[in-house]
Amino acid sequence: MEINYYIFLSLALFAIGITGVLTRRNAIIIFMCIELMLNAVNLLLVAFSKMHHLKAAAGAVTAGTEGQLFVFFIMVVAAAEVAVGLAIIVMMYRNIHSVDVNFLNRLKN
Amino acid sequence: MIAFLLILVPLVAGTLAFFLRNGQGARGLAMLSSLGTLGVALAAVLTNDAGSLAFSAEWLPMLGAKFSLQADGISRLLTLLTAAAYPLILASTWTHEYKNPNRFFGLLLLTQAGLMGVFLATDALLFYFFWELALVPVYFLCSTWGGERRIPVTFKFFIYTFAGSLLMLVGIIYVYSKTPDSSFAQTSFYEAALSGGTQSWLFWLFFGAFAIKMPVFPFHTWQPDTYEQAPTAVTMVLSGLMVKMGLFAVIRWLLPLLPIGVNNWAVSASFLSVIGIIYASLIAMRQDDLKRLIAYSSIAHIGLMSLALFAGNETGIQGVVIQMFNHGINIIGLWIVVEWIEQQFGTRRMSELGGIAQQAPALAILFVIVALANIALPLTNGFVGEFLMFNGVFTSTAYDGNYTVLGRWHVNAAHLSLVFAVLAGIGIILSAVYTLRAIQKVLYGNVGERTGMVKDIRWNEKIALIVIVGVILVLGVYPQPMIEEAKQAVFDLLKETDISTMIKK
Amino acid sequence: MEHILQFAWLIPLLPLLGFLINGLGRKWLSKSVIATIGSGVILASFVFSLILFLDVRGGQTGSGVVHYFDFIRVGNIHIPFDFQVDALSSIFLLIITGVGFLIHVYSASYMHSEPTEHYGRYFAYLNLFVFSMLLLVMGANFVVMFIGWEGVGLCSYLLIGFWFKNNDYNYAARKAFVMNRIGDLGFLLAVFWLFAKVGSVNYSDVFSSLQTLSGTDITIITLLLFVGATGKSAQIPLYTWLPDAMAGPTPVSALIHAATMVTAGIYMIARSNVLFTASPVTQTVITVIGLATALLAASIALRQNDIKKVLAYSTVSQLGYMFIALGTGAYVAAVFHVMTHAFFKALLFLGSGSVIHAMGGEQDIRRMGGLKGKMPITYWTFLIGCIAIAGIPPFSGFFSKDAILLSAFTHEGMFHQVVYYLALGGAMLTAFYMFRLFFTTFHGPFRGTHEQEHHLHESPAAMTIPLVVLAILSIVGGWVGIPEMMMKGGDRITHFLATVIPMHEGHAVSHSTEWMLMGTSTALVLLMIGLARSRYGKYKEEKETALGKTLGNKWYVDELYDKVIVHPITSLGNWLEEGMERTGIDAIVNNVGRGVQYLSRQIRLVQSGQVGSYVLLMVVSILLFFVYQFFIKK
Amino acid sequence: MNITTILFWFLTALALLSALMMITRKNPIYSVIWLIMTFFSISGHYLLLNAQFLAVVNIIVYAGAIMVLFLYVLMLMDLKKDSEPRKNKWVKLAGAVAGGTLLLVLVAALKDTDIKMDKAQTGYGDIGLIENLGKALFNEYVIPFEVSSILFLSAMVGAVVIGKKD
Amino acid sequence: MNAILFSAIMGVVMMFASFLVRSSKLIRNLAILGMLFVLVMNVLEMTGVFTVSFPANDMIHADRFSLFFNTIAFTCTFLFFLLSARDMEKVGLNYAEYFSLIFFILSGIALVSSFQSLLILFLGIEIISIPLYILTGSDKKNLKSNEASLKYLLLGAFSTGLMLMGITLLYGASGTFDIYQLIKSADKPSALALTGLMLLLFSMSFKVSAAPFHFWTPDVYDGAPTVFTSFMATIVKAAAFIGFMRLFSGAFDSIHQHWRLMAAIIAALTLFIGNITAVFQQSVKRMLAYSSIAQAGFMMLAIFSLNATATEGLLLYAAAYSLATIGIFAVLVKMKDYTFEGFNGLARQHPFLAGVVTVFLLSLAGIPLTAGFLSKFYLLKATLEAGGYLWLVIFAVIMAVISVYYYFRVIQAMYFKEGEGVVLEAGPGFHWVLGILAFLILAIGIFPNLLLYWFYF
Repeated sequence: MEINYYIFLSLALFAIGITGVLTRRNAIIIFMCIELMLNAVNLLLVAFSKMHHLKAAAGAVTAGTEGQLFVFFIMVVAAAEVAVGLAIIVMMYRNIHSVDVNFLNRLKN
Repeated sequence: MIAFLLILVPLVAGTLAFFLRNGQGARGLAMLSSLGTLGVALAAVLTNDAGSLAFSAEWLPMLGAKFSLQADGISRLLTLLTAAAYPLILASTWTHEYKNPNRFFGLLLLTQAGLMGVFLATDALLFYFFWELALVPVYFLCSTWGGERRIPVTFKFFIYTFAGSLLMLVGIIYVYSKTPDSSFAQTSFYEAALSGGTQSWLFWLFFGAFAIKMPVFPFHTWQPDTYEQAPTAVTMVLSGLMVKMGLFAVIRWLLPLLPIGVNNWAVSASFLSVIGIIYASLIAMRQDDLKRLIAYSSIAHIGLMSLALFAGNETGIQGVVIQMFNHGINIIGLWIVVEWIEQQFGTRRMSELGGIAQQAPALAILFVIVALANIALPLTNGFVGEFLMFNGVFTSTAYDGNYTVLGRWHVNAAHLSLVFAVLAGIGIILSAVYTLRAIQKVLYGNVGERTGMVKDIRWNEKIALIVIVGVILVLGVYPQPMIEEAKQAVFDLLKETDISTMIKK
Repeated sequence: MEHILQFAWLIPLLPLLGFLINGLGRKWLSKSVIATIGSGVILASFVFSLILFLDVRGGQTGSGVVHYFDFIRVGNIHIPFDFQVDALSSIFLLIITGVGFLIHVYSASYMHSEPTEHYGRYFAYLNLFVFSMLLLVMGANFVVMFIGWEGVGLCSYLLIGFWFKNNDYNYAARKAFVMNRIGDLGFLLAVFWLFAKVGSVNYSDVFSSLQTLSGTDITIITLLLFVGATGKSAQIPLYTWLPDAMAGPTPVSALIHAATMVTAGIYMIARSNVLFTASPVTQTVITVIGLATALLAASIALRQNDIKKVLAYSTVSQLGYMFIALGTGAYVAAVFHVMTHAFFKALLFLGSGSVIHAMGGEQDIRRMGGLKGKMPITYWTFLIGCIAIAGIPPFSGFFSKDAILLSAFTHEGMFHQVVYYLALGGAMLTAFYMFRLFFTTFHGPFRGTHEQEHHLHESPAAMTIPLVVLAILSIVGGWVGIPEMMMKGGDRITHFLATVIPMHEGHAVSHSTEWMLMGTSTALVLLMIGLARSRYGKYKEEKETALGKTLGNKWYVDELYDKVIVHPITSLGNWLEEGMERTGIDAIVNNVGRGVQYLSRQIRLVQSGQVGSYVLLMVVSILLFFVYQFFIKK
Repeated sequence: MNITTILFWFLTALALLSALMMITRKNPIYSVIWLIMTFFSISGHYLLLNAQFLAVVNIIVYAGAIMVLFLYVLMLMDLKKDSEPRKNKWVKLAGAVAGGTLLLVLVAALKDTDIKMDKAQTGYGDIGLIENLGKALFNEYVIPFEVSSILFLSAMVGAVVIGKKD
Repeated sequence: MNAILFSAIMGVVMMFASFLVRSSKLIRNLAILGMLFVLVMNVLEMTGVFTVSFPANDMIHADRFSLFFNTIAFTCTFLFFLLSARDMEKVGLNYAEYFSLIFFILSGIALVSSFQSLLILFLGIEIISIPLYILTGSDKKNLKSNEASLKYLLLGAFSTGLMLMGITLLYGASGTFDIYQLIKSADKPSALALTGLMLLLFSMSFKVSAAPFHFWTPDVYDGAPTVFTSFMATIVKAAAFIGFMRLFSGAFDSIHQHWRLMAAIIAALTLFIGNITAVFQQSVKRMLAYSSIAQAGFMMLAIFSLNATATEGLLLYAAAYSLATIGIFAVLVKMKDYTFEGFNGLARQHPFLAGVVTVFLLSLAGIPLTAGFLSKFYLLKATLEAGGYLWLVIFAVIMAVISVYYYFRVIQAMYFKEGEGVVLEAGPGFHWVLGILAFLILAIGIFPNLLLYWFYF
């Protein structure tokens, strides 16, 4: 497939993720939207990885691996982040019984 | 080494003073130190050994900044003024009680160190360091020991001057980046390759800072309030010494540095100065508070000095150099009187005073002489400086081009010098008006409620005033030694500022 | 005879010493010591001056310039501290020290009621004044002259405000100083102009480089110098300080505001006669101003009731005459009149002082009268003074005034004819108001209080002796200037001054014309005296006419100045502080600060605390950056 | 139109659709389900790109572990369907417009890059196989791999800090 | 690479200490000693004495720049421990864990300061961020702390997304993650690379809290426990800047004309918002948060100019800013009242504290004789040398003037206002360390060579 299609698809998913962050108030959903953004990135990385693999000289059999490994690390990080993030959200919920980010307004100005 | 000592002595003594528990001891230390500094400054004036007047040490090699000091004639006069002023200030305020005297005197001495540094530094970065170093202690002095509105007033003063100096810093860095050898040394600065256009805008970065410090109209509004609110000893330092920083900086860091810029803007700067003279004099005429009156009077005097600076000829600059010294001495004398009045009567309002001459004849005589020096009466020191400055302005060829006033009258440069001289002369007349008014309101007339039971000035104020009056008269009758002292420096300066012989067009 | 000149510095130095001794020792010295020192130094100066004068007359002093030290030497500016003792200055030296000495002696008695401290102060000031005046006269260049010039202004200020408890007096003192300063600025500018064009202010250099100066330059320089002179010598428009200066002690008025200081302007112009002669424009201006001043002051003097005020306006008027002389090129006549005026005006002032002394401080002539019998010496000497000023031969005033009128007359042209006739009219007015004063004061019934009448007495010898000496001088002083026509070898003063003021061969009028002029003026003056006697011989109230009121109020010139100059300046000052400083410049500075605070309050609202808005703002910023980078930037 | 192309477009449409559904559903549970749906379609893309390892990991880690965690938290909190109060519709509109515009701008910026005609290798190419990735990971990428252990340790400590009862 | 390894090891050690050691004093001393150990190890590597090296495959490159920065950061952390370790105990029960997290962060800092591959940058930043989310929320009962933590998490994760997209686009354009090969020619980069660059610029701006990506900063700094704010605002921010600098000077220097204006705008905006908003704050803590934005604006000038002076200047600035801010926060932690009024009369009650705080504030305001001045000086110089952006320099200077306003408000409160100036008790050691901080600031301010010498030799 032409790489452009992957770029557009991935940008679209990324933008949907951003839109979600902008329009939702539930902290968990926002967090999920961010995960969607990460997945969009992952998809694009894999596509680029395969593109570079295709473009690389015949002898370079490992060309493009780094892209896919990066995706692997992103997943690792995402997992850790989600763990911590959900812990924080739960802590928050324990205190105010809500996950609405609009209630996060003690700190301002 | 002498040059270095001038900074070192007050610096060390100032730091020491902080650790003294005993207030009187701190005062004594301050006096001792300033007498020592005075001795050093006298030695600097008397010595012929050029080597001992310069000092240089490595400081920031990778920036090309050195700890280099050099006392040329102009510096020597100003360091002498600084050194001489301190014992006078300390003596005249000897009986004044300060809380936390150790801090007070410590800060006062640190200020002196900063002032000395400004007058001596031949490295632009070092100059900037001292420029600020002199300011910070003053901020604390005024804010801690000042009058009722001291905090906001001092703050305004600080921010105002700090803004100016930061802009100057930009200018310094810019010039530095254009120096042939990436150095902050004065000589390299003078050789910096700056085009005429560049000099034009750089001029305002530098002059802005200096104008605020002096202060020149319309950058002066911090000054009356600050003088009014500061403790009198600090006001003396501010008005007697600190404003000289601005003037001196123009001499050392503006005229030779940006000759084309100066040439382009001389008329504008002169106009500001002249407006300042008239403006401040007119306002001074209606002041009731003595401190404010002297503050505005000082603005007017500084305006004349700045006017003469931009005249750019030997007479004018010599006049400024002399007048810097004289104005410093004279205004300290005035403040001593004001301080005494405030201590005695608890007011500085002239409308509540009067008839002091009957009760305190010694004060009256000394005050009158100082005031007469303030209005530049011949045979006082004030006359010599103002005479030379006027002459410099009058014969100046620094004003270029033709100007059209209100679209009708065409003024060309030759006439400008006359216009400036006449306007500044009106300032002289006005100075007589407000100074004499002050004398009359304070000294003459009948005694009022407040002024009835008053003793004459005490020994410490008397000594200080007598010394001042002595200087006023001696320098008024025989100013030539002072002129000789600065001659070479002024000569060198004019060589640097002569744009007709310059390559760096 | 260099050796005598070398001691010229003693002449001013002695009064300076007197000033220092009296000034510093006023608390410890007794009055007699103070008076002795004060007068003694002047006497010593007088003796030295006399020696010098004789030397000058003997032609032994050459140029008379003696160098002491360099006052200022900067670049092309070189101001030596030099004295110049020549014919002109030596005459003035004599007048200053001579009349000065007499007035010192007079003061010793006149001021005796003052406390010792102030007594000492008084003599110190007086000595300082003499010092400054001597400096003015002896200086060999314009700057040294200027030093003295301002110095006398200062002393005048100090002495007018001598009784400093009275705020009116202080105000008068300030007014005098400031008006002088206005003139001084003109002087100073002239000095600068000289520096710029000639490069030197030494008399010898300036006068010898006349050819190198353009006509415009000369006119400007002379006009500026004349501005200086109008201040010091109380000419229109700067004359109003002099009548007010009568606030000072009467001997001061006699010395400073009649005999010496106010003639400084005449001295200066006479000194620079070379310059002034070269500028006809300036000469015309001087003539007009002098004439106007003479007439204006004389008219005001007609309706003044304060004895000293009358004399003050008379002084202004007489100074106007001197300027007429200067304007018409009769420098010698001017100097001559300075001398005679010094004698008779000092006499009149001292006489009035004696009267005031006797009247216990009363100065209003309407409350006097009939003093003739009580104070004979004062009466007679005062009469001599009046005759001298009125200009009746052979009293001194006659000769000097005649010389002035003659010089106006000898010039051709309509203008000078008018000047002559108006000046003559002025002389008539002079005679009238002087004798009005005389008759009102000394004749008629006594109109004061009983106590005053009781206390009326002739003044002590220390006061009357100077009166007598001055009276004699008022009579004989004019004889040095008796026209050659009247006496062979007369007009010695012109010959004496010839080294300084070149004798010019003007249109010599025929002797018969000159006789006729003298006769006319004498007759007219006598007529006026007669009129005055008939009107004021027996006192009666003056009627309130519009003109009289205007004259009594001095043509409302003070009020005019107040409205046109003083008031606008003070309101400008007010406006500058209130309108400009507070609500203008300073407000801008402060508003910058307030603006920052306001901005701060507004901008912090962006920090709303809402995560959503944060993200939105970030996304919008990113959008803007992208749009800029990809679609706007080229 | 070969099968790869058809699959690509199908998976693309599915991914976009489910992503849109995810952000528009009121009920958080539905959102989670739709997100998992998105992940599956992305995994499908991975398979299409012959990145088998990532496809599997994506399912296991993302769709499996992470999303289950989300679901678990949501259920723990027992958020009602309409627990999310209505957000101001202008704010929503602004958010949507901003997101849409960003997409537009990015697409417009990137539509004409110099690699637009390059192809991503679909269907074959073996770098995405576990064997190859494993070799790279434990040879060249061993340092980042170890470093990620620090990340996990810190996340673990952090979770303890946050979760432990005071 | 000693730094990465040993700080991670210390993290693990502290992790174990959390359940092996009960005595908080012992934990504290262990942490301080451990810090010293890590510092020494780093210095040993810097001086070439002892290095644990592992095959990094060009992903990590510990050069002098990074080692030197590590030294600065570790020294600051060490001082921070000495000053504030005691106060961490008050935050919550997990004393050892806090230290553990901080050590992990330091490990991340060492990664960020020495990365060569974008992968390591990403991992490093995450290793820094994730423990910070925790530390921010560590005051679990405090709603502000909770809120700050969640905001930080959401916004931080969002910016991570942006950063990853940027990295991906760059990878697409170049096929590598090695920063030195990202951009191969100085020609105009492709739209892909440029977009990637911009996204990296934005996300790094977020990490260093540069406007308009700064919004999290005031809230998070304000909400977090003050001890951790101190750490976050200084060492972490400096590290983020070092990473920023390393990335942009390594990768994008050759095409700087394509992004320089954006950097200038970001710098100017940051200066503007930071300084202006700080003016009106009532709480010193929040003021310091805005001040840290303002200071970030100055440091952005280094990113903007990217020349030798900028590198030195950034190091100097990092040191100066960190030392001063740590000092102020250490005192602030001891205060009862965080508002400006809380400082009233401090000089009378505690002259020494007031004195050192004044030194810190003067340094932040950039008054000569303090390190703050020279670091500002360096950055202004660097910007001028970059050429063509005089307005930026002048703008920065004007903003520096405004900064005086709010810094001096504290000085005014301490010296010129009447008040109690309540301070919780603090031992003599505390004073000594503060004194050392002040001394360091002055010493660097007068002789910056003391510091920069190590950078070159």
